[in-house]
Amino acid sequence: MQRMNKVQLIILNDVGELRKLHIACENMAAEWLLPEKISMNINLVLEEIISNIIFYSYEDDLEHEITIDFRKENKEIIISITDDGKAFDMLSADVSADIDKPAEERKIGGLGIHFVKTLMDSVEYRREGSLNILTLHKNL
Amino acid sequence: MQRMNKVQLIILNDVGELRKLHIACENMAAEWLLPEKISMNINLVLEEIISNIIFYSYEDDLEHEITIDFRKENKEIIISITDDGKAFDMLSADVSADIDKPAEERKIGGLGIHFVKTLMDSVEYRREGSLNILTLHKNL
Amino acid sequence: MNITLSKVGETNVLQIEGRLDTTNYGELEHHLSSLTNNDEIKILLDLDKLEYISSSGLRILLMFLKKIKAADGRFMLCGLSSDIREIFEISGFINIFEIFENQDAALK
Amino acid sequence: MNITLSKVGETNVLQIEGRLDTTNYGELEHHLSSLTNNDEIKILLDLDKLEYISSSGLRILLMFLKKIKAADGRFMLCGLSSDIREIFEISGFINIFEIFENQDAALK
Ligand SMILES: Nc1ncnc2c1ncn2[C@@H]1O[C@H](COP(=O)(O)OP(=O)(O)O)[C@@H](O)[C@H]1O
Ligand SMILES: Nc1ncnc2c1ncn2[C@@H]1O[C@H](COP(=O)(O)OP(=O)(O)O)[C@@H](O)[C@H]1O
Repeated sequence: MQRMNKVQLIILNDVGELRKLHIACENMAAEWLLPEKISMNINLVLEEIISNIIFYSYEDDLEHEITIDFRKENKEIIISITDDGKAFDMLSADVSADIDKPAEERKIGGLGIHFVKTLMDSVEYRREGSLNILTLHKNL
Repeated sequence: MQRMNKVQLIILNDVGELRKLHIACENMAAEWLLPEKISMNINLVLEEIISNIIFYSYEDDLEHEITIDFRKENKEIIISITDDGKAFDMLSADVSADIDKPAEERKIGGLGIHFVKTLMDSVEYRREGSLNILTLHKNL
Repeated sequence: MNITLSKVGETNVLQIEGRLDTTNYGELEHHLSSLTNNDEIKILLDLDKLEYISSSGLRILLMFLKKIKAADGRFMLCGLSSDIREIFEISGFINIFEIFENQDAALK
Repeated sequence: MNITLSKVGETNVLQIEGRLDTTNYGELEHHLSSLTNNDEIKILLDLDKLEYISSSGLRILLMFLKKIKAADGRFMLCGLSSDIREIFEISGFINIFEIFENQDAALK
């Protein structure tokens, strides 16, 4: 049997759409026989990236499409996320997660990008015209 | 032309379903030529009631239906909300909204039920078997 | 809902457009959180384009009013339409927030 | 997600089942708000049946940890699976919460 090694998912800029992500990650894990932990980490990282795009990147109140392309290679999963929101490069953004501070001093927030950087094996960003393209690699 | 004077809407126990409520209230306002403020108040009160049912009333993780029946009489709108969650009578519940306290002392929450009682002209509750039935009247 | 951020002098202005309800109040919570990690922060919420607010939206406002006051900051509101103002009256919020007619009045 | 409330002695126990994410963290926020309006509150969150948590869930935990600590209460967690524990480690939450093996260990 020939397995699909590419899958595309389109998400609209609405928090409720994140449910699709969960289902897509479960289907991908079943199709590509991924360990549960890898699919959970991919789900988590994508939830952080997509919810940030929905929350922070649009300057109008219109419907926008966020495209997620999943690809399975020999020893890695490659995922790219494309959106038409304002330019944002998490790799050079000045954000931190205060992970070593006591509760009283810890700020709320900043964990999303920290999870992306920690749980993926590599992350690349590029801006192409009016699009943000973020590419994630996760080793198998 | 004969106008419909009854409408039923079914909502599942998921926050995303509240969007249907907004659309249903807009359609109802157009169909029954309601003043904008009345339809906004009905939308608000229903959002409070339904979100409470979704948040607080189910003791399992299964799908449940919440039924909303809208009826237009000569001089009022009558709305009944039926759910199969645990018994809850907002009219006798011991909840308050602290609306006269300064910010530092005000507790978070308690406004939902306060809105229902303030914005509707009358509210009735009954338990029938395993169902909660809440009936709202709003004068036109 | 759409939130637009800008900075006028020392004040962070958030313009909120559309509906603020149980389906989307997390978006406002995220924006306010990322602004209120510092003391003495000044925030102005312009509600001129707000069409609808429910108790889920109001609870975020109260939560951050408490937080900002405790950190010696200011949390101001402006641009309330008469329908929105009525909701603020019923909830008693009219008495606990600094409320201005419009951005100019708040910022001067 | 499903949240089950119970009271053991003076401690409010919340059992969380399923996924805690950006689509539903408001539900936990509502429950915790209605419990934490009083000082010296004791809360135990049993995460034994939690399958997934994202930063939206974690932000609610941190928000309430700060609030409860400031009001001289206790906010305890128990029942973390190894996958959930790893998320708590990466986020540094493992060091700021009181974490127990299970309800018995937390409540004794
Ligand atoms: N797609 C994006 N567009 C614009 N700004 C973003 C985007 N993603 C993240 N940010 C900014 O980066 C900050 C940190 O993001 P994150 O680590 O997910 O934490 P949080 O959302 O809890 O603040 C956000 O507060 C926001 O200011
Ligand atoms: N359908 C319901 N079933 C069980 N408990 C409910 C229900 N609706 C409301 N409650 C209880 O009443 C309280 C007050 O509700 P509300 O006025 O909407 O404020 P909030 O949800 O912000 O606490 C809730 O905290 C909850 O404990």
